[in-house]
Amino acid sequence: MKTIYYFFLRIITFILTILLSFTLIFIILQFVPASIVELLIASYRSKGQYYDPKAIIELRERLYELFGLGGNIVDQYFRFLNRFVLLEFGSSLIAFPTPVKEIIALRLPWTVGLLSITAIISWIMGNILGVLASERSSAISRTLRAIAVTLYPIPYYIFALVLIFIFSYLIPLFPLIGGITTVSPSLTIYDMVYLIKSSILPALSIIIVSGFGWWFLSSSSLAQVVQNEDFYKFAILRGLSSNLILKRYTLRNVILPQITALGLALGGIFSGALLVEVVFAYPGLGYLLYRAILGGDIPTTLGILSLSVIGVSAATLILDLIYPLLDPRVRHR
Amino acid sequence: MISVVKRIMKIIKSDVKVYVGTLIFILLLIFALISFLAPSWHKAWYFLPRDQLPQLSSDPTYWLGTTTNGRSVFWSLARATLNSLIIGLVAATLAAHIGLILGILAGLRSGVIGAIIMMLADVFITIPPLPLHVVLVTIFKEYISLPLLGLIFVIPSSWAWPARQIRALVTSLREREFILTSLLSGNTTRRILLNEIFPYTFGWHLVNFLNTVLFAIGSEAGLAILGLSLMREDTLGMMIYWIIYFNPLYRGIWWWVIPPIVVLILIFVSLYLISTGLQDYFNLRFKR
Amino acid sequence: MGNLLELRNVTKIFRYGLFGFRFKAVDNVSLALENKPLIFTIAGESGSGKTTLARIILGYHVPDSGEVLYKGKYIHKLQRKDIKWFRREVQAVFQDPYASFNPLKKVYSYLHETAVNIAGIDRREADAYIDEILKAVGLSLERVKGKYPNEFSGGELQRVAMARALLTKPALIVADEPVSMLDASLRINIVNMFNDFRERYGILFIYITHDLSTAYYISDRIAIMYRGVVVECGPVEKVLTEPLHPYTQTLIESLPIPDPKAREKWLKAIKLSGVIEKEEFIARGCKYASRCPYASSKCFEEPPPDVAVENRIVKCWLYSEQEKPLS
Amino acid sequence: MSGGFEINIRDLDAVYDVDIEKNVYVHAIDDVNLHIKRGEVLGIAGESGCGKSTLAKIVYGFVNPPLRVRKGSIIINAYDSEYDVISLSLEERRAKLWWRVISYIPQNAMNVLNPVMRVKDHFIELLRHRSPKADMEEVVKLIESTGLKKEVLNAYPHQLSGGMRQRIVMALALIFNPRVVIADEPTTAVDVVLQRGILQLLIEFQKKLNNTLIIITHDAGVHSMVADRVAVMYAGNIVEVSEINAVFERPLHPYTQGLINSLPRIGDKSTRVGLAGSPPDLRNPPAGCRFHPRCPFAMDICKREKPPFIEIEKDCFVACWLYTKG
Repeated sequence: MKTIYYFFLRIITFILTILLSFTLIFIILQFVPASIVELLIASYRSKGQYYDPKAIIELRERLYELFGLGGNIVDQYFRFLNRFVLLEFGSSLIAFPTPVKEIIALRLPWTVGLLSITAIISWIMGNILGVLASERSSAISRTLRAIAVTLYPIPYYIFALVLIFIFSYLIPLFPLIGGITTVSPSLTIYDMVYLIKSSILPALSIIIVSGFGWWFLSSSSLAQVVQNEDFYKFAILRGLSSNLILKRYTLRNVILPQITALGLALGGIFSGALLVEVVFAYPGLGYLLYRAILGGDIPTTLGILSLSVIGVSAATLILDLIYPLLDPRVRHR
Repeated sequence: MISVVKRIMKIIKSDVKVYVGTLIFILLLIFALISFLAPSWHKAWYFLPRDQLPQLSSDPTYWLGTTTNGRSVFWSLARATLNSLIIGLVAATLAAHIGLILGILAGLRSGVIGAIIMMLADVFITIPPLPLHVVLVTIFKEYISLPLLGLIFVIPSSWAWPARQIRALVTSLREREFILTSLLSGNTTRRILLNEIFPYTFGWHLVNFLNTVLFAIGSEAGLAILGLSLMREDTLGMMIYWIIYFNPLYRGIWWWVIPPIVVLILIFVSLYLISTGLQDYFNLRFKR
Repeated sequence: MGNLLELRNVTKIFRYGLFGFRFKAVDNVSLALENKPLIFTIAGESGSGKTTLARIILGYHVPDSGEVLYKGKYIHKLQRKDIKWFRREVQAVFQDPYASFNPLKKVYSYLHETAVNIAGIDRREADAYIDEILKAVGLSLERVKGKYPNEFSGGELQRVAMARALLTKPALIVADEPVSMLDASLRINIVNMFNDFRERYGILFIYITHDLSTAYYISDRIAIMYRGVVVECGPVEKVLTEPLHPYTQTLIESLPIPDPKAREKWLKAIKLSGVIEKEEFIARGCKYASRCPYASSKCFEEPPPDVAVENRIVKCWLYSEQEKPLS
Repeated sequence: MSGGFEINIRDLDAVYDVDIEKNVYVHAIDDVNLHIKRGEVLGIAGESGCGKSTLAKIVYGFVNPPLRVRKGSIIINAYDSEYDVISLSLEERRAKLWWRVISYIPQNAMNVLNPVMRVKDHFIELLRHRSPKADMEEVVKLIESTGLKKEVLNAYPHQLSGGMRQRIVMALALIFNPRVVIADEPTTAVDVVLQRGILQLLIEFQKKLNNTLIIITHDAGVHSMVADRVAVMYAGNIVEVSEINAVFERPLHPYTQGLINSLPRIGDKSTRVGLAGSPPDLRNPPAGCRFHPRCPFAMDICKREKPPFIEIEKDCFVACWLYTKG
């Protein structure tokens, strides 16, 4: 019975996170003075970009409604929530009249592809290396630890610049800021090769930094926590083989805090990945966000932001639901 | 006062990480302060000849060469480092102190208030920081100034980490018997907070402070990449923005790209070294 | 001469987790201690509620129901001016000396604070007065001043804790497992000190322990606690040599006494109960019913009354008027 | 299982290194000689910091930094073969000795089971060599012999009470019917009634398997209830080894006398006196007999020279200058 109670609590937190973040945005938007809408629209015109007049009219309408400048507060809040949760932001400005939902859907697989692969690989690699490295000679693990301590704090998008400098400029292996301009990738061989070639660097910059990050966390949690535990010492006393101890005692007890750590880090990983896309002009949500902000397309910006809040909270929920499967203490109260 | 300085020096020397980190950070600080000596024209565009290679001369203006928009890399980088540090300090001071107060409050009042604070903190931590920063900055673009940017980074979650950290520490301290002894020795709750609990939380407060400075500088760079930072000011983030915007590497101008990246990485490495070093130091002392 | 300390149906409820499992750590305890210097032991295993009871007597925990009176005053409803009086009259010593002192603070600061804040000694005479009390526990001011807790051995630090409690010349000292962390050979020196101070300063000690041998050695009266309930209370000579309550009997029989001749009786096999502690706490009837060899159906339904047998009180259906005493 | 079994500890000396360059160490075991016989229950008594747990770890062969054995040998001969624990490599100890010849019940046995593994997996991973069905039968028999129900095997450690976990660890230690079992403070954190149950179980298994049981505890009462012989340790030395009744009726060494006299007994309110002072700092232990600063009979020679470890009667030893003159 207890585990259902655990799931129930987790789902409540999930809903609460989304509600709270949107309510926060709603409250912030209430402080927006009416004049700002005119200011924003005027600034786009001055940029000299041509916008379809109908787009401007719809944008003004949308902004008035978004900033809660019409109607009473309560039903406005619920319409606001409805719009944010279902990504109903009407048509985008930069690609008028295609609706916001569509252009996001177009770019979503890119980001999800890049993010899921890199986050999972680096987490698994980091943990396994972390456990293995410190088991072996301490010399290797000490040098690795030194590298990890320096790399760990650096955000992906800063490290991305280093990679560009090294692999695009010094040793020109990859296209400099070329990226994939074609919006919809036709699946020809050439495109595929080009696609893979230009997504290597973005993926690399995430994997290296977060890979070392997870390595650093798992080896320190292994050293400080697991190896001081009584059950670990008793396993050695019983003369169990070292790789049996590694598999059933060390790894399974190091993984638990690492899952919670991953859950807490998801927000940061997601934001970092968006920015890496901008640096490499990788055609995911990040680059779309960059162009939306550049073009003053507030509906698309808000669309991407609400999607990222929902996405990250959903990922955190999934991790929370996986956790009891690995930790019997939570499964059987 | 001297005893406090002596104690700090003792902590710095005790751990190689803290020692190296402090050294690098002091160098960066000096570099940032030099920006006050910058000539009045350092902000103007196209004042200097464009894309000059770095050359050593008496006047530091050319030490790091000039940019495509005719500005001295040296002076703009110095000013950018200063501004980024200011943003970091504004955000960190606020977040760490809010976190400290809420953490102690939640730690001592374990009832409903404590539960609400902690639930709020847990929820805020899962919200990705970038989206909320982007919303705030896009809307208030006209009013953005250095301190306000720092303020923005306090929301949503940078107060939450310190609050969780301090609360865990205070709840564990509360059970310790020396709190009872202090009570029986006639100390008021306020004095217990000051003499018994605060010496422990001070260490973690410092660590939280450093981590938040890192978080704020990183966030500013992130926003700048999206073109949402202070366009007219120099910050490390803005330098990255212009590098992406002008793409100097295309034309082989490397000396405009490398310095900001090096300074950013040095800031992150040095502050993080100090923070981990302090964490090890306090873990050791606290356990003893 | 009214009672020095009186507990009336004191109950304290603890809760695991936010909506989790609730149980009575202290369940309807009533005690009365006359105002004369003696050593009163509260004995029980871990989880019996003896430490919670101690913290309630010190005013640190507030009971969920029932009252605690010290010299006729309700200690949990004291006005401001009485709080300082209560703090001067009632002091305490704790189990782990190293946990009783903040490792980051000099030990002397606690002595000074107690002397000045509570005992009301003038700052200038504080050192002399502290030195006098420290000598009573076998230490001295220059041995203690300016030192941190880790610069003392366990025995010495416990003596400093004792001195701190004596500074206010209290009438009641609650000693919560004061010697269980010390080695047996050093333990008895501190225990002898309790007896000495009881006579010299006329202090009533509440000695909380799980060690029945030292309890027998120094105390006058004893209360045995099990899962938050006082199961037996009376003079220590009677209670520990002719125990009435089945739990006390099992305790005394199981005690490994340092005399090989008792081995043969001690090795008589006993059945280890598979009961999980949690169930016993929330048991409706007698908390010991699930392990008691004499348990009847009544024991499981109704909590037993307090039955007076000779000059003792025992909470057990075996001794209530209708039932014939079995032992 | 042919008869002969014993453990001979010769001139054992071990230290805990504090700072290797400056040669600063805690001299934990100093010149220990002990002969452990077949089928006996040997109690190792002594107060905190006397080195009894360190000795147990070394006899078992679980020596890793900062603990370092400087000299001495520990010869175990069992099943007609002889092993010198100190000279065996870790691999050899693990393969030949651990859990087959000698097993170890650690301190705080309530929390030594793997929290993420079911109880039965702890047993199966040890057996593993025969058919799974046969393994399970043997495990169920062993668990039931400790008075536990076989459903316990499917539970996770956190679902069981402290007493149950303690008995599971005991069953684990006895799975290969070892020749000697070391129990390190088996009942310190346990309440009195459960303590009696656990100790009775240990003795019952010792009788049934006819092996040697070494019990390490500071509680003299426990020794008097279970031990055949007691070795009393003080500051890294064995100061006295004698038969159980002798230790309590006519303790030889002044330290043992002080210890026994300081123990209150129910039914006897006569005044007891503890020992003065406190145990020495083993970083620079006192010269000669390490007990001389606290010994009421300390003579001049005690301050200068270490007393020899002599056999007063059969299997009874004492290290004290009071007994060498006669």
